[in-house]
Amino acid sequence: MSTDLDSLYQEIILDHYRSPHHAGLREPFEAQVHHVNPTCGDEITLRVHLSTDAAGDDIVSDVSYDAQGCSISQAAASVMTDLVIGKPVAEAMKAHEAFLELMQGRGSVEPDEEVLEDGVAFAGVAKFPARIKCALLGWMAWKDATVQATVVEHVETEETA
Amino acid sequence: MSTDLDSLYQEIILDHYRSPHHAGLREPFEAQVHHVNPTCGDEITLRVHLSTDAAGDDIVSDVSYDAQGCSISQAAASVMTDLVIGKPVAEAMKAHEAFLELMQGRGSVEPDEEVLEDGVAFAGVAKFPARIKCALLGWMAWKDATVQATVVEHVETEETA
Amino acid sequence: MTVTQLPGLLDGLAILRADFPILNRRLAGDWPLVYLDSANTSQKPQIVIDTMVDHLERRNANVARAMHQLGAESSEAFEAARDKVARFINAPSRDEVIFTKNASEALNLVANTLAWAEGPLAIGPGDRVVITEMEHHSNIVPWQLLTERKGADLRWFGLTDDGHLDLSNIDELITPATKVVALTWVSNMLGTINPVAEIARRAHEVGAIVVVDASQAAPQLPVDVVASGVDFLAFTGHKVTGPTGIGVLWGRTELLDQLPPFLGGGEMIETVTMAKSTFAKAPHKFEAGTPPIIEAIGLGAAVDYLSEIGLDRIHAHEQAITGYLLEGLATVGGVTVLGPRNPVERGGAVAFELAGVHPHDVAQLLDSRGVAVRAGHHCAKPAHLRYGVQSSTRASSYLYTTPAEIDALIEGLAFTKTYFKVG
Amino acid sequence: MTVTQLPGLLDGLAILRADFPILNRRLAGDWPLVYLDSANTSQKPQIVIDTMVDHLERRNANVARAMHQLGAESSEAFEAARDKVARFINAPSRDEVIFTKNASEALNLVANTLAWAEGPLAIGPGDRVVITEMEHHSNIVPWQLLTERKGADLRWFGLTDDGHLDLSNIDELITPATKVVALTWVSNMLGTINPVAEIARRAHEVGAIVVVDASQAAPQLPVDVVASGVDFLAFTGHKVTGPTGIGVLWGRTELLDQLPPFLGGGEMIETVTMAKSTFAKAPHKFEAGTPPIIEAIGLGAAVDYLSEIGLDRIHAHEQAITGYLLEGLATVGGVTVLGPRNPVERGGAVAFELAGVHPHDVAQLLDSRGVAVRAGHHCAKPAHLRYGVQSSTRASSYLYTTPAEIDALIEGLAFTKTYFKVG
Ligand SMILES: Cc1ncc(COP(=O)(O)O)c(C=O)c1O
Ligand SMILES: Cc1ncc(COP(=O)(O)O)c(C=O)c1O
Repeated sequence: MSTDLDSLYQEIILDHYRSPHHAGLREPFEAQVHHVNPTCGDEITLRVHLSTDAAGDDIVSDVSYDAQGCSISQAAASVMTDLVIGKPVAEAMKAHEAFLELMQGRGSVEPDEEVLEDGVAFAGVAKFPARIKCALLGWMAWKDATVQATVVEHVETEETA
Repeated sequence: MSTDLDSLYQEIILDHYRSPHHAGLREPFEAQVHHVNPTCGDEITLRVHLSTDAAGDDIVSDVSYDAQGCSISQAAASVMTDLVIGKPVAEAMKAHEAFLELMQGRGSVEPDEEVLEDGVAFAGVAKFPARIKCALLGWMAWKDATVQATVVEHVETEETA
Repeated sequence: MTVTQLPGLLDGLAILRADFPILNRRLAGDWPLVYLDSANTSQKPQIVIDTMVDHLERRNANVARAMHQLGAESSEAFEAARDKVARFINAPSRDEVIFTKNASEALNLVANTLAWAEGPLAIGPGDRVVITEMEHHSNIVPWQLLTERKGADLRWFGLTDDGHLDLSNIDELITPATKVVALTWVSNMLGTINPVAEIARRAHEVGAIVVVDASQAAPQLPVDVVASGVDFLAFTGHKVTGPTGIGVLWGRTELLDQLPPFLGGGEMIETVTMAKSTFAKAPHKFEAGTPPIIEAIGLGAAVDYLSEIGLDRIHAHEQAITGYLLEGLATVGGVTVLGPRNPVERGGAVAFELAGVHPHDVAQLLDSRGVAVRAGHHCAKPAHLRYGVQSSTRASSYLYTTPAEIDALIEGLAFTKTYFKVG
Repeated sequence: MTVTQLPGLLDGLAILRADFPILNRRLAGDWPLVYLDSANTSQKPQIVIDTMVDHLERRNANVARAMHQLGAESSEAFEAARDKVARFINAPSRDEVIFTKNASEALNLVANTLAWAEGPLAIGPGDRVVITEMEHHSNIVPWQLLTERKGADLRWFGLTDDGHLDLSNIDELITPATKVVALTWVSNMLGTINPVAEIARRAHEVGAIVVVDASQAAPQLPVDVVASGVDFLAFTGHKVTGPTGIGVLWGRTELLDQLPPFLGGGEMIETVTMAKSTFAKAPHKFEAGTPPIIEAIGLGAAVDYLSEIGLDRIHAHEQAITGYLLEGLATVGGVTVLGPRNPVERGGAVAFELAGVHPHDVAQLLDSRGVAVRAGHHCAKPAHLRYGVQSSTRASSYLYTTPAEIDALIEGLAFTKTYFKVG
């Protein structure tokens, strides 16, 4: 049994769980969302701060959050921030898609370490259907907030244009 | 099979069905009710006329009705009028109870011909659960109308007293 | 006189019948069961029964909320059933498939949430709901309750003498005041197949919502919610070879999102505090409490069973049997069929009168020979009234019905006439 | 360390366990199933499964409306189930027993019909509905929707630190403005058994209606609707060893007669015309459409099964197991039990926290050893909030639970602590 358990609770996951990266709520931010896993009650409040680089592309400048939840949901949020902060939104969205694909692959998807880095540790989660929602909670919140922030930004751009 | 069928469709029943007694709606009456078998749509409109005999007891002077329905429900209404018209209400109610008991006895109740007369022909119906409601439609309407008529009468008696 | 081949009849009918254990049942007097009451409820193939038993004996657990292995297996089977149903009706999204307890609840769900809706979907005085005179009570009473409670008007399409919707006054019925048009795809009494897509098109021109009762269509026609162009579609598990206790409401996401919740409770919430709750998205928003888990799983097996045979082939079979039945009835003197005479215009439920014998008595005589039909108003009192009859006898076939069973019915009717000395 | 005898334990537990086929299930890693999630849904004895299968394979037909032999057999079995349920809760009349799809629908039925009620039962501004902070969402959300929609006030009993209802302000809560008091008999999270009869007495003094959620009581206590003095009582089939898709609402005839119908459709009518319908009497008035026939029949077999064992004995068994469980949890460092510590004050569901490990992770570790428990808010978010916890782990026993299974849980918790390096 422990093999299966160990494939779920990879050391990397437990490390992120014990000392989550980028935790806490910070300023500035363009969008804040609150997501809940209705089944178990896990919650996350998450803020996104975007900026524009020289080429005019949106960059994820900061993602800050306050999360209550299990090891998987907390670690996934932590890994997610590592993956998206500092990246162009378009590239971060690709990581999001790759992670989603990994989770929905029922254990048959081979994760790409280039794209997912520490996120590859979650490959084992895909074999535990009940935990997939845990791993996705932070990612879904991030995507929602980023979409909102992008809209805000573009409205502002239009207004000032 | 025909034996079972014949126990349901006794000749007496078919006779009453073909030429129902006391059919039609007549005056005078103290109460009129409309009863429906919601399952199949059989309907009866029934009137009761009561009078008081020398001893001060309520007598069923007339029961008139307009019924749409199957052989069993039509014949049962016809037999019922034969049984109750001219009788003291109390005695007619006894016949009602005896008929009810026969119907609910699942074929195990031996009917009393003294009380039920042609009604004994319905003994076979008790073995066909789906038809019991048919046989009871007219009887239930009569009871309802009689209770209403009795109340009306007593209110009137009180008012004139 | 027995015919064993008719064009359109399902191949291997005898083998297919072996899927249905009840068809071996012998009744009083050792008559074999001739089940011609499938429009009332269908019989169940072994695969549906076995799927439910296997779940109960090996995997039973609550869904969604249970995270253990049994819970995961149960949730997976339950949600797979939703996928199967979505495929069965070609739903654009599985999240548009809501499990209810039967078709009646599905139709009430729409009417009740409209009663509490605010904004563009709200219904009030001056607004109109249009139904038809051939509806099942389950597609009449919810709209009567809605319009009465909200002070709106209820109108309806009448029927032609030959059992079709009378569409001659469609422009008077479907006007900008019309908020909802609710109609049956196939009548359970007349058998009529209605031009649902055409009516939906007209209703959409005035911005009305189209609610279709597919209780009789789903068992016997290919149902495609996209092609039909409707907004809501309801059907019931027990008529598509599935169990009782389960029905389906399909609705377009945009509309489901605008409707308030139906019943409140577990599973339909996002978060709850004592003062205030927020709600999950469809389908969960409309599925309060523990869902009919075993029943959904049984329904999934049922729609897969039907799809494997093919709804086109089932439809052809029903039309072949119905044609044969109509021909047979024509040979019995004194029979008047209600609804279209042409099998192509109708489904496999044929209601008729037999002169001089009340439908109860017809059904009783047939039953004494093992032939099960329905007698009464079939929950369609207004349609009976329209044709001046109080009740009728209805024979309804399904994919397991054989021409020999129709012969048994026709012989039974001859026997009935002799017994009651008519004709 | 395994105990096989505890005072109160059911005699012949090993034989009784053989009634439940799923208890032979082996899970991943060949661990035997240790099912401690019975408050979520109970497992089913063979007799319940077989009764449903027998009906499906031999007697399946629609009820009430079908007059043929199968229809008569089906109607008889269905209505016999109503009799069984009436006996199970000591209902004065079988016509007071309404079949719903689950407990949630039963509770919503009361709230929704009150929303449309006229006359003395009508609820409006200034009126008050009182619930409690330990309710399941299914007994919170319907009352939130009702009071919001009708402009009435929602109030609630708070909870004491030791998991009981705080009745200290009962006179402020139950006043002449109080129209409904709705509460659970046994909490599904805290396990607390509430003084239902006493609260009903107080509520009746001000003329309020008392609605009791017996979802957790019916499986494990003798439930007597007369002795408890309540007006409405709801429970759900799948928690009393019956199938999903069926629930029960019992209500006093005088009140059922005053309420308007719930859903509209087949079976609940007296007569229907296009313009207007009239309705049948209870229970049919509240049972629109084809009822959950197979499910009611399964439920009938289930309540007979429980009654044969005896609810007193089941209650004693639950208390013995719960006592043993509480003792076991006390030996695991870092465990905090939510709700009463005394097994006599509670039912067989024990929610707890394990310091340093999230309930999901506890449940996952237990699951890896075949021990099935529930983790989350158990549809009781407000009660969790009251005790400052976001979620908890819940172990819930039933009549088939053995002391050895409790041992497996306790060992699993020790393993969990080791795995997560806590304590
Ligand atoms: C106390 C309580 N009330 C209500 C319910 C709801 O039951 P159901 O989900 O079957 O409607 C439950 C179980 O989930 C419960 O434990
Ligand atoms: C056309 C039609 N609509 C609705 C229904 C209602 O289905 P249910 O009784 O399963 O809710 C039926 C069957 O009874 C039907 O034939």
